[in-house]
Amino acid sequence: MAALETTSPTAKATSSPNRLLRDLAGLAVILIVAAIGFLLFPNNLALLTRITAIALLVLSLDLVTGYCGIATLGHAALFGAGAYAAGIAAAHFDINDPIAMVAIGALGGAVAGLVSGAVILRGHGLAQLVLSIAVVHLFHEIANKASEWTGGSDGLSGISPDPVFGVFEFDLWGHTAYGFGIALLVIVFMLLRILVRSPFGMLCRGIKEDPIRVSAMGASVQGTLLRMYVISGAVAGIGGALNAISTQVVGLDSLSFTTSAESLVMLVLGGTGSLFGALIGTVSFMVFKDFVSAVNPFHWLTIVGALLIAVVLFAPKGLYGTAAQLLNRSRRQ
Amino acid sequence: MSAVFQVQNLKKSFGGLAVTQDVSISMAPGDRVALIGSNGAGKTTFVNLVTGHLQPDSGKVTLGGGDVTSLGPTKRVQQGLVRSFQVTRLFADMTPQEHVALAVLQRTGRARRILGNFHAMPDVMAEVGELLHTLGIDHIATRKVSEIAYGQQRLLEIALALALKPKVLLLDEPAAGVPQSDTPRIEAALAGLPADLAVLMIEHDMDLVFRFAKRVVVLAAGAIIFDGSPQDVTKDARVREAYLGNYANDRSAA
Amino acid sequence: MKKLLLGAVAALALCGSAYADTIKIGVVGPFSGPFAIQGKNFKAGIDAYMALNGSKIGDDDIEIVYRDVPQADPAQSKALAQELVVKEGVQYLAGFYFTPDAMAVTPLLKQANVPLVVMNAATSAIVTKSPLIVRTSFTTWQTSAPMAKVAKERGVKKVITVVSDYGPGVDAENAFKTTFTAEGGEVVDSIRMPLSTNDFSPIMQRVKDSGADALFAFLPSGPTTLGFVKAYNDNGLKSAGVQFLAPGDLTQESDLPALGASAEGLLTTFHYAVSHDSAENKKFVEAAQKAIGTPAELSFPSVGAYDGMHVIYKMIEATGGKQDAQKAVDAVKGLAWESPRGPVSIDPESRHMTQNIYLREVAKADDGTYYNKEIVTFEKQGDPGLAAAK
Amino acid sequence: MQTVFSVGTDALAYGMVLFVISIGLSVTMGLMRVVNLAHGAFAMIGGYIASYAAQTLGFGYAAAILIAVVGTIIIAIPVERFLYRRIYGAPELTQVLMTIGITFCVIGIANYVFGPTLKTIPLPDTLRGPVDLGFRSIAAHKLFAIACGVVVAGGLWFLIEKTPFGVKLRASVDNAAMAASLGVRTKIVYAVSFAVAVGLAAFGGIVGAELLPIEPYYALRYMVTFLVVVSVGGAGSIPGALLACLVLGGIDTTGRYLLPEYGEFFFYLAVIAIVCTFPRGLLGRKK
Repeated sequence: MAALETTSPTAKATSSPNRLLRDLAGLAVILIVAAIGFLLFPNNLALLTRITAIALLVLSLDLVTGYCGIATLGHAALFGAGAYAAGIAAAHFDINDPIAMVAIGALGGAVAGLVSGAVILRGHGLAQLVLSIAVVHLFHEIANKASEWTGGSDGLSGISPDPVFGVFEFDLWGHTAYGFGIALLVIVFMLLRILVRSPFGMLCRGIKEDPIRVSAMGASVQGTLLRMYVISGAVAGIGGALNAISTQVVGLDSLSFTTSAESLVMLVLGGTGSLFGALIGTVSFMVFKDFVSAVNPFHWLTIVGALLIAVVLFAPKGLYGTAAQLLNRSRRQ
Repeated sequence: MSAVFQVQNLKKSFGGLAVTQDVSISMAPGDRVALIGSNGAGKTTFVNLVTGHLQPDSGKVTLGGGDVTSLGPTKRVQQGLVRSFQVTRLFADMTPQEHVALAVLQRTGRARRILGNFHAMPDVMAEVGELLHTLGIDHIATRKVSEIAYGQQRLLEIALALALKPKVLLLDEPAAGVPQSDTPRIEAALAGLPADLAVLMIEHDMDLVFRFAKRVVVLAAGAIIFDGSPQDVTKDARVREAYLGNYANDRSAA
Repeated sequence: MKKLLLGAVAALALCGSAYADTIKIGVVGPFSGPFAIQGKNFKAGIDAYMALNGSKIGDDDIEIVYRDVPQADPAQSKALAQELVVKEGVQYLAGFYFTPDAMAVTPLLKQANVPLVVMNAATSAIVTKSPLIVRTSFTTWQTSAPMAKVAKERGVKKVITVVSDYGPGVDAENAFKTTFTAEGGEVVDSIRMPLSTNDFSPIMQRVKDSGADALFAFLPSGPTTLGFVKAYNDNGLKSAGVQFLAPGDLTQESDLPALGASAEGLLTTFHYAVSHDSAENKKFVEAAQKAIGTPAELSFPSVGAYDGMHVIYKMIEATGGKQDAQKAVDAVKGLAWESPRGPVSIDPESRHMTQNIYLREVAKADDGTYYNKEIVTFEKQGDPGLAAAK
Repeated sequence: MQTVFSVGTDALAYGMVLFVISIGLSVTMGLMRVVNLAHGAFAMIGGYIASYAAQTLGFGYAAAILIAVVGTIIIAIPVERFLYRRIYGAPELTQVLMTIGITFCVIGIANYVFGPTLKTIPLPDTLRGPVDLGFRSIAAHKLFAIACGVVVAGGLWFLIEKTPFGVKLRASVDNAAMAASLGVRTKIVYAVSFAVAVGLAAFGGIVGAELLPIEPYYALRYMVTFLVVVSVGGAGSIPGALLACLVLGGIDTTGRYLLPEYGEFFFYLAVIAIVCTFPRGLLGRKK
């Protein structure tokens, strides 16, 4: 039984104009969904912005888990590092320009990616999982200890980002934050589409399927993976920075095992190895969780658990993967 | 002609058990050598020592005149020592075109680019097309590997190795597991390998060995017991005893 | 896009006026997850207050909207508070069990014109983050500092402090240390242990080796307190006569059935015990136990919520149901009333509760259950933590 | 010197408690190759049943343990039959997703049925209170936990190495297809091993309840600890798990004694160091 295989969006190598078309279609879908979100929940943009930030984390996780086959339960380390980097820059160094904060967040995430990648890549399978858990706990503990800088368990507050381009102020309704978040997501998404189709992306997919074959081609497996980890860190860091900017606070939870595990759940739910899968997983999980916990905050955990089991049993390739498979099948018939 | 690839006095033992004993082989460009030996003769260990997956206890491996003994597997590949696998190791979700392109990109130092796409690199596309055509698998260039026949996968293995433009090619049972009907195509592919390439083939199938190799090396109990022409190998008493004798015994036992 | 924005804002304004006769209060707390019991207590306190005082003020209906933040998660807390204000149109924000969650919301208040009534979060600095915050719970400084006086009075000379290594733990350590040293006592050692500590034996060994007469401890309410108290007994500290001193978080009523005999005799200082003997409290406990369902689960967050509702009701009366955060907060500055925990007032300066702090001892009741028995009262305690921070 | 002994005893006791709870997980992960994040959930179910049997129904300690172990296994049978069988041999991520889902469900149900408060399992008088060891006193239940650890380790070793069932199990692990062709009914072997693992989890949950109290979030709270023990020891290796528990117990206890502020650092740095040096665990089998 081969469950949760990668769904390969580029399996049918299509010619360039066709791919461009697909990219544009993907872009349009994101923008349409974002607009629908805006219209349906004009008063709940804070949640939508949060979903956007988490989507960046899950995309970043997809890069290492979906495209390179690394199992990690510690990816929030990169997200939190980005959030703290951006938050500390604003709270302690008075760097309040949101775009500069995003850049710093990306850098912070990339550095965290380098460090945690260097550790996590030393193991495989269970050892890898445990290393990733150890790493996220270490990051968490460091942030807790360095309370001078991070505010410790009270959280890092005092972040007040300037208006975007000096014009759009971050308002109570969250319009600016949402727009800013969607813009970041779209840019990152397009860059990642390019990345996963680049020679480097192909190399990573190769490593996921057979690292020995890749090293027999003369490519360095560890070096490639570490590089991907750094890129993934930058993406997660952007998500963290977005979170810091939109909520103006950073808490230890952003570096927690729970956040890591949840992001993995979202990714597998959507379908690993495809950027759309990551987005669909995030949106459906977050919306579902928000809905269920609003209806019945006391028992939502049971329902979420049942959902996860149902996904493994009935949609083993994740929501996107299974849908794509069904679509393919019906097309062939 | 000067040697492009040399193994000198290679030794390796595992906990007192000598698996490779003082093995030396020298190959020149264009050589077609077959390495044979019964199960447990130490072929796998020898291959691993050559590719760099194992470090020898003593001895030397040189490639194109340079000492590569202390280099790891990927470095050796980069210097022109390429292998194929006995059981195909391909990326199930990728197409033959992507496989070969990846190898070409790797060879030309472009595999780590995070921008661009090989479809937009005319030189890569041209080389990939040519290689796939040479091996006769260009008609399935854009199918997923998991959907193509095993014989075609074996051909792709060879294409992958060639895309790396090796100086020395190590073929590990290139025809293993291929249905009878497909073997002629594999043999044709082998016959068409570049003339200046040194090929070391590890093979069980004696028919194939005789057709392909100009020189045969026989390994038994970790040591070389014969190194000479295919015509002579069957006449050699030690080989008959150590290898063919064994074979005969196996047959009669079965 | 701009048109769309304006449309949304206009729709929002309309919503606001249409619901004028229902006043909504948004309550954020941990209603699921490991701290769900504390959220349940919030709800019980609020339900009790509304059962006793009605759900109408004048013509206005009062409606509570709950939002769940299972564990300290400031980003989620802020997102939900924003949603409460913008979507639900709440006029008051309340609840907040964890400090970071409350801190995260403070930048919103002014723009949203909404007061925040903190029903639990116990770090002193929260009230300084915005003039629109009122707190009806306690601070860790407030409940810990009197313990230093108790220690001094009981002839304890050397104390070792053991706290969980996070904000409130560090607060408790500082509060006790500052006060005890000022009283002339000596803190021989201060240990901060990770929140995730399961086995406290090595810590108890340290306590033993330090030669202290007493141990001052702070851990968050919940599972770890059980292991900690047991380790204190099992490692022979109790029998060696080392006093156990702590703020009341360690012996909250909902943990007592599990702590049982091992907690008997522990001394804690706190602002509220379910056993508090007053008519006001009897009325409260009866209503709150009914609201929570399982009487044994009733604990201190309920009283913070109950008094929080009292403050909000006064605010609504003062503003006549009109949304005016500053006026509402000004109206309750100096407000004094008889709470289930005893006489309390809102300090006009800090907008934090001035209240009695009680020294309690865990004792066995006639029916075999354990309870916090109040034995000494420290009257009208303010928050020393704010002064210390300056 | 006395302190060294004293801390050493604590380390031993803590390590053995960890061992009793984690060894079941080592069996599922090593022998059945399932990343079972729901292990803690089964330990917790055992704890709840024992607490219910002892507190509400008034059974004795020993009887409560028995009821809890049997009860947990009975609950686990349909779970194995309908859920776990679907993920044997599946990729790790699938197993993680499924077992996290099971954990969430168990937590939610426990919360609903038993409420969010702590549950205790009353100890018999003999296990209550401190025992004097000469140089220090130690809780009697800790000595009991150490004894349980020794018995479980010995029993399991005997079961796997010396009984016909053990032979079948090892054969199924090494090569399921081969074992099946030799007439081993691998499904039954797996089901029985799963039951043993679950029973051990329940037993560990009860014996360890004094240190890791039973409450709904038990299943998540200690999940990481159990995983760490198994991977440091080497999945499937009983002596490995024992060694890992003693080493980790030692590091944790000493760290908390010497520098409690940095206890967490020591622990996870040690884990990283060990796992990097021994990627298959201290005594893990090579493939």
